[in-house]
Amino acid sequence: MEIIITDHVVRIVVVAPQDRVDAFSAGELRERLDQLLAEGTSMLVIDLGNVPFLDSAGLAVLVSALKRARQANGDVKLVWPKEEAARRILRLTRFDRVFSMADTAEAAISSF
Amino acid sequence: MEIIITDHVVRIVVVAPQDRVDAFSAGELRERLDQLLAEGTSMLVIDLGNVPFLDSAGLAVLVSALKRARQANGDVKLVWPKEEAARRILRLTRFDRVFSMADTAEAAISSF
Amino acid sequence: MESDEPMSEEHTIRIDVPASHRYLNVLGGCIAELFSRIDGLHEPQVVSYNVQLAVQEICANIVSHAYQGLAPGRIAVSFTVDQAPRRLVVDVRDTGRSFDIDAVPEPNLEEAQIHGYGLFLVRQLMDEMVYTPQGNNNHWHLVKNL
Amino acid sequence: MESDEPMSEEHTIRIDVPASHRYLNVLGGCIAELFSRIDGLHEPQVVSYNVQLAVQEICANIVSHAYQGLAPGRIAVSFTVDQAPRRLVVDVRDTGRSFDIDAVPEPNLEEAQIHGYGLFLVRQLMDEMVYTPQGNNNHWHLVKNL
Ligand SMILES: Nc1ncnc2c1ncn2[C@@H]1O[C@H](COP(=O)(O)OP(=O)(O)O)[C@@H](O)[C@H]1O
Ligand SMILES: Nc1ncnc2c1ncn2[C@@H]1O[C@H](COP(=O)(O)OP(=O)(O)O)[C@@H](O)[C@H]1O
Repeated sequence: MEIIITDHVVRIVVVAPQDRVDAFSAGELRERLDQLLAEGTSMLVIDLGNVPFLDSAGLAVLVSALKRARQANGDVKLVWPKEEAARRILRLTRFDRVFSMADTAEAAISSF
Repeated sequence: MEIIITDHVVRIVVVAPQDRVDAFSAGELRERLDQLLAEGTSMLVIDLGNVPFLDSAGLAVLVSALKRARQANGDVKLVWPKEEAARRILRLTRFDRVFSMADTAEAAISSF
Repeated sequence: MESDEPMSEEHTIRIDVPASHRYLNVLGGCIAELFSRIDGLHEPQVVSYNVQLAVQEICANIVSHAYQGLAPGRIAVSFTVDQAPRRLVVDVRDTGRSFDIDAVPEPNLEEAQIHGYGLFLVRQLMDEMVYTPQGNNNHWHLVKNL
Repeated sequence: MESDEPMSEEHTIRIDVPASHRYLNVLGGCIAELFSRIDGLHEPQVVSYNVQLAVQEICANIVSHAYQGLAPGRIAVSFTVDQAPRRLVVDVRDTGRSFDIDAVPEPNLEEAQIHGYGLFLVRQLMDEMVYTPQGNNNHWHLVKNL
């Protein structure tokens, strides 16, 4: 009996901005994500844990990464920011329903 | 043979401001210290560990507490701020030579 | 960019920044420090964040939309801490283009979208938002009850 | 309180605060955020702190000395980020009393004293400090090379 066994390595990339993500800095985050997506990465974790402030330009970057990843049959998962006020904004905009959310990057990785 | 043994308890009070000490807030710190000195406390530790910012009005409060404590045969010892830039200001003004300095409140207490 | 309030107001801070995304964070820094001098707030950190976000959204829109294609302009912001009633009043003025705010649709929260959260957030986070378009002197009046 | 620089300067931030100790921390908040948008500094946290402290000392003196006994006044501060040479320029203006800066003695660092560290700190922490007293419009010009 022939049994074919193949190994698959799925690459999941965690992107963890460490500063404010706003209309000024969001472009840099978008470029990084676009680069990863262009290279074929479609499983992304965006770890917002240490992001102290996130405006709607930051939210826009998250959504556009999600759309591109899903088109490539991948996904973008988010790690909740530690900043409580920022968590509430993700709830207010229902981002916590559109994205799958995790408390840590490890939890996000193992949920793929 | 009569041997007289007496217990002495020396009260050392640690005062640890948790915010910026500046021309606005220094008055509050001064009042607290004055109150302690008026009550007879003359061994004071001012723990600057968590003070993020200290201006010359803050420095003035430290010096006036030192003068009053020494008049009462006591002393004021300082705990270094964690903020490196604030530590440098204490060196620049030679406060680290005028006051005895410690790395922690415990160390300051046991040096009395 | 003259303001309505007299210059002597003791609880008013005025700040005037270039209409550039780079320096809008400075407004957030002001607001954070202002809040640190207001005692007895419930959840001060959250309230401060929400005001910072609202002001950021208004100003980022001014940079991206009101001044779009125009020569470099300025944004003039004033913050007033009122005691009775207890509130923070924020006035934002620009000399860019005005627009019809009533024509802007609400975002559809059922699906994530790339644009359209800015004004929604301001309305949700502040207690009052009044936009007065006026050719060369547009005015946003925001109030947060404390 | 007019400023010398044209209103269009793209790297200039103007802030105007009541001459009250309560709100001077707002200037520190501005400076901290400004520095977070300047890349490639050596020890950015220390440099930012030092500029914050210098500005705090100048403004606290204005509140305590220049406006002492006068009706509530204002302090107008501008920050300009220059690229060539790389530096931060701070201009502070008040409409209070002027004084003779040359008559102020240096602090004696051999013994701790209660007063007299303010101007000493500004001189130590900044690369330039020029005071131009002028009746009703005093001007402090501070420069920090970056
Ligand atoms: N200050 C402004 N000047 C001109 N147009 C504006 C301004 N603010 C908002 N708008 C218009 O309202 C729309 C919705 O704004 P907003 O809710 O912030 O979402 P977004 O900016 O992401 O599109 C903008 O796309 C723009 O057309
Ligand atoms: N803006 C000012 N207006 C008037 N007098 C001032 C001003 N700044 C400083 N001075 C004078 O210079 C002196 C020294 O100032 P400073 O070095 O800051 O120490 P301090 O304020 O602790 O006395 C002050 O006591 C005051 O007499």
